[in-house]
Amino acid sequence: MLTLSTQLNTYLFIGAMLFGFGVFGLVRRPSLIGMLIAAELVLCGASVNFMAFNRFLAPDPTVGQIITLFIMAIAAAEAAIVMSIIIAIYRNYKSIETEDLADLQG
Amino acid sequence: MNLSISPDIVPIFREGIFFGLLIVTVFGALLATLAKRMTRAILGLVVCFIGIAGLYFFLNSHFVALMQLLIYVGAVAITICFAIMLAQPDEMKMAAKTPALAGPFAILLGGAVTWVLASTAMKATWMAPALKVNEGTVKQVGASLLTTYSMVFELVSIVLLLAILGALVIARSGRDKIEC
Amino acid sequence: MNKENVIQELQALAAEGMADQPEVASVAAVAGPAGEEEAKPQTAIPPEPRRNGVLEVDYAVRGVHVDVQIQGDQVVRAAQILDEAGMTLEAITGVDWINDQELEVVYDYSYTGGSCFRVVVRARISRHEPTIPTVSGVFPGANWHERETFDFFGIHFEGHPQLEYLLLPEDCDFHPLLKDFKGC
Amino acid sequence: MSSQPLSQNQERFELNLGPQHPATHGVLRVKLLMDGEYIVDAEPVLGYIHRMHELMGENRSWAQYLPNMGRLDYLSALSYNLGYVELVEKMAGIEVPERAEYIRVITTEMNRISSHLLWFGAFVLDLGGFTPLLYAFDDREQILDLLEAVTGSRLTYCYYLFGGCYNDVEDDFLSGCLAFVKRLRTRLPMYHNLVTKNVILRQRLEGVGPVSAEMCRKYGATGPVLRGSGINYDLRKNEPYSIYPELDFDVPVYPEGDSMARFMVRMDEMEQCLRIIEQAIAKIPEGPVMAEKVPKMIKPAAGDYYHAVEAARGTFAIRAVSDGANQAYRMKLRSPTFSNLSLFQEASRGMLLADGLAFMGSLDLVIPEIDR
Amino acid sequence: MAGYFTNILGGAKSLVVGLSITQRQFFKKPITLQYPWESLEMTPRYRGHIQLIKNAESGTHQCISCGMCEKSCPSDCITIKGEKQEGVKGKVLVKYELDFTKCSLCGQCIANCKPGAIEFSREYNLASTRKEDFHYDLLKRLKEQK
Amino acid sequence: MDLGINVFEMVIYLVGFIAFAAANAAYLVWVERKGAAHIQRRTGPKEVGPYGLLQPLADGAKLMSKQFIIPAGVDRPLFILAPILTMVPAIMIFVTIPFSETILARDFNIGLLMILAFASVNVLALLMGGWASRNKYAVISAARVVSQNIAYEIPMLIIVITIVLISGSMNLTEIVAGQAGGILHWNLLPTNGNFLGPITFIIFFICSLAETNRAPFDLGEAESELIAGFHTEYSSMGFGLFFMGEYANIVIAAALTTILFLGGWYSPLPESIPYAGASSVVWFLVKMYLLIWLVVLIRWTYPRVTLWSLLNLSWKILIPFSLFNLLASAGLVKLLG
Repeated sequence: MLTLSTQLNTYLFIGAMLFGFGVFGLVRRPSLIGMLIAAELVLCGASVNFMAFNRFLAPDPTVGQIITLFIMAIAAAEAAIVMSIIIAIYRNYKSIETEDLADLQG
Repeated sequence: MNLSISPDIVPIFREGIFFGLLIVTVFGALLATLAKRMTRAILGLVVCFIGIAGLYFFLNSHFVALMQLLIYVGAVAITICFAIMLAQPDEMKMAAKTPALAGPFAILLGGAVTWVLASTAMKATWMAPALKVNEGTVKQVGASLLTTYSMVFELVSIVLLLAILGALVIARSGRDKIEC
Repeated sequence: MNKENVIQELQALAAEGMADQPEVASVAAVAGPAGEEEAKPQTAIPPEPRRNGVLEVDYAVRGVHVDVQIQGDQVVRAAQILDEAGMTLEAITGVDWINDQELEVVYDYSYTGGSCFRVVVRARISRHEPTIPTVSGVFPGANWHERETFDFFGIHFEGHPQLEYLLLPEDCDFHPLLKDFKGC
Repeated sequence: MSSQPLSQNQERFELNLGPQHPATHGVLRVKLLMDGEYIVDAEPVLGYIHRMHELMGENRSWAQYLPNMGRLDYLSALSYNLGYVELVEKMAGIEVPERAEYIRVITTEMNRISSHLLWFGAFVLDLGGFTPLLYAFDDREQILDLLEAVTGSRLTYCYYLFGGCYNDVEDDFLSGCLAFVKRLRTRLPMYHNLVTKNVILRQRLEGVGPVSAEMCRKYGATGPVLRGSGINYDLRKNEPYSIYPELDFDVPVYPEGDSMARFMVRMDEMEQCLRIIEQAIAKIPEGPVMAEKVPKMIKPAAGDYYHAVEAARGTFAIRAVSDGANQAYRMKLRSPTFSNLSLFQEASRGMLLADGLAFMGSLDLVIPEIDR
Repeated sequence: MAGYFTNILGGAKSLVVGLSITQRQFFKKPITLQYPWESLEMTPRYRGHIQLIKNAESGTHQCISCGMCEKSCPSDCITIKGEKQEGVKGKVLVKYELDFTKCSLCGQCIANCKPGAIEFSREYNLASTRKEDFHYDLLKRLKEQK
Repeated sequence: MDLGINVFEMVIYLVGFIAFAAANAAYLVWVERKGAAHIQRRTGPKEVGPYGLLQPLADGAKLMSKQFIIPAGVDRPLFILAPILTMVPAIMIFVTIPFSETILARDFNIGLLMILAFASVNVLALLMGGWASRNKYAVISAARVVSQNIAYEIPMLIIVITIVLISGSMNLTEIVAGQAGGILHWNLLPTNGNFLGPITFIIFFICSLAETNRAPFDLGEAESELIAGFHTEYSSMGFGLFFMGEYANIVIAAALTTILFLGGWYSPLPESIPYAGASSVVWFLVKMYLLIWLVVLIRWTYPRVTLWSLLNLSWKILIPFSLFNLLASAGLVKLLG
């Protein structure tokens, strides 16, 4: 009987995949929003890893959960900030594609 | 909380649901990264989040699973949706103007990261702890959040506060009064 | 508001436009019941167009107190005089005097600040080249009334901000209240 | 809009309000330029039910044009009828018996109440409250029943004739009117409790859509809009016609100029209408309702004539040019809401969409009258 | 600060008053009439389409075919035709048609009818999918009327 | 968690809840129409069945037989998914609601959180539906709904935290059990030890009205401004699902209010009184439907608020009050031990 749900490796693999997708999207996406979405995936990948270790390996199973909760808080903060930046940039440049934002380079 | 798996549940049923969740998660992630339209990408992200919430459920932390729904689906996804609505009302026009090299490079990089992480995870031998300090229930999470991790907790709240204020400042600055 | 002042100013204005008239009209001819003057039975249309000038007409019969006829290019000044007096532009319309080959633009002014006082200002313009300056700069409310008059009579209000069809469809090419309009 | 920098323009979008939109009461279309929820520019587009009433006036005899009046403002048709018959009576020098004048005033004021009641309901409906509409309809139905018993129709009345009224009224009608006055006196406090005092309604109306007295003057706004801006101008007082000088009533005036002021003007006006009806019924004399000598063919002396009456929505005026024939040479209808609506574009700038609609509702539009 | 609380309290009070009014209305009887099953009686002056008045004695109408109604109608809905007939004084009405689709019920025809031969009917249950159903032959209608 | 419950039992509960949600949606429409009619002195539906009782079925049949029109240019998958996404979480929530001590599908430890988590998905569905429709009215409506829901989630969560603080549990059954023993022990009343009970209740009730997009907070589908808001473009069962979702959410909100404030399935009378004092599901339903009636009555009484006064109400009145309430309650709990 294949019991995927009770194996640590399954979760770690999923976490790695999500992380990989996130990196892939970060590089590939031309627009800020696409990058934001990819970044959320990266964070999720990390969270899944934490949760998996928390479940299977950690002596204190609260730690992973707490770290995941913190990641969520950071993700929410990030989303809010990125959204406001996107809006501000859009106002000034009429575009949110990274190509068009060359002016922002210091 | 009974952590043990009851004998009378049909394991195949359980595994089937789990497998479905895996597929949903991966499908969502794929959609989120590959979809041409941003709204589809958001949909993918939401699907992925729901899948991950399911995974957390299987990892026996319902609290985090529900928080995942509440925060990611209920707040982050909506925020991103809003960003799209505000900044890209004309999304049909928005072709994926990916730079020529970005695609292959992205695949290479993403693949490499996945491979490295996954292979490390698979190869490593993980050792289960001898004993668990606690069960990881909501109560215990709450307790350690306010004792051991209280400093981090405070820091995170400050970060959130600053993020909200910063977001307001940035988003408002460009907006003048309505001129007619 | 001083009614006498307004009337005097309007008289002065009308007198200015008198030069264009072939013969001097009687200024401020107090026409008792205006009916007497114009009631010529059986004649379909008064044979002679009225001369420019200010008439104080019988309110009980005509519904207005002062009847002013001026040159087409003086309507803005008339509007300014009446605006300063605190009067309201109630309506703008046209009348097609096809026998004289003239169009008349009629401005109805009333006073909303106190006792009733109504002034009608009219100007006759050529039927072939119906243009008259807009008063919408003085009374923004004239905007729609002028557009409506443009719809119905094809009178061009020079300087109007948006002289488009208001009530008629935007692709129509006729002016229904002209007397030679034959239906469509 | 051309003066706007490009960056400002792109966040704006156009929204078509109407011609089929629940809040535009028929077929008004408003081209809105929106910045999010804010109205940047609102241009009313008219003419969807334009019927060229003015041309009809030139093709029909004076008497035949009478039924057209009920089709202008179908909610207060009798005010328009009254304006027209008084104009023609003035032109042709017809004397109207006193009883007919009283009947005219009673029926016109009843019609004004019914118009205001419908406006009240529809206005609250615009604001999202459905129930007051039906309470108002309940009362309005009483008026319609009473008027139907007299005039024979319920909405597009054609009751007045040159020189009097189509038929006499019975005592049943008069007592019914008195009963209605009594009834509405008890209902109005209920409306005030249910609607006027409601905190949500007050928040939606107070300070919304301020129209200054100067703006009213510049745009030629009349009626409750003008009185809601603090100007005491009511043709029934300022330019008395019919038997209004013999009746004692007040003109409600509110100086704020916002939607609430217009709301209150109309609500108070209903009470004044009740007073007028009561007095008129007390004073109504016996006698004929039709003048003795009314010529079959009315041929007024040539010239032009102007007559204005206070309709439910403001000054309704007719400028008739006669060339001595049996029909008008030119018939100009000056409708109040046409002018009232024309200030919408300027006054609605920078408003919220919801406030814009509340403001539009407070102008009390009847589209057939605007389009004519 | 006091204003803040009085505003809230006053607002809350107005809301409660509103609720009590609607709740009281809820317990009252409906005032509507269920139309197809019950209907109000039409008032005597109700204006339906016009019809010829039947004289109780002679059993016929009083129209003298003068054509005043036809002429006074603003929208040309009436068509009448009178004929000279042997042994009868004046004209005899042979056709009286009403195109009700155009009628605006203004009553000009009735007001202008010297002999008082026409009146408003009290028909209000009129419905059809065809325009022709509203072209009435009033003479025929008079004959069918009992 | 005990995953070992019978699968069949679960299926039965699921079917039962879907049926309950659907029946409630259908008959609440009837109640709403009939109630509105009588408030307005009309009779309402009366032709189909006695008192129009079969009207909902006729309506349902009509809705189902209509064509589901997908306008050109909409975002098809989102457009189709959105109505489903409103209905599914609503049914999921029913799983956690304890209707009585015995009638409940799952006794969740953190049931309250689960309800809030799933309820937040609803907003996303409305946003997606509005956005996918590619209709300007729908987009405006979606934006309104989201800002409204976010604004009211804050006081609602604070109030929920207050209740959790008082009850010491996020388990719905335990929250109800804490209110046993007659009306005086309900969280609603100050006699429960928390003198701010009524204010808490009122704030929560207002928030639940706003969260379910009910009048006077129905800005999302303000028919006189936005035609029908986010579901302007929906027809047939797409519209039907939105509609059912709305009513299911009302039922959930009322049930949650009953649980949190009105003592759930406990009788308002002391238990010593025979029959009337006994706790049963009947009491739960009575309280719930009374609340729903209040919601209906409110809808047919008040005009709609504007966006700004809505947000002002939340930020200037409800949030300060609920924060103060939380502080005071925490102090009380600390003091009273």
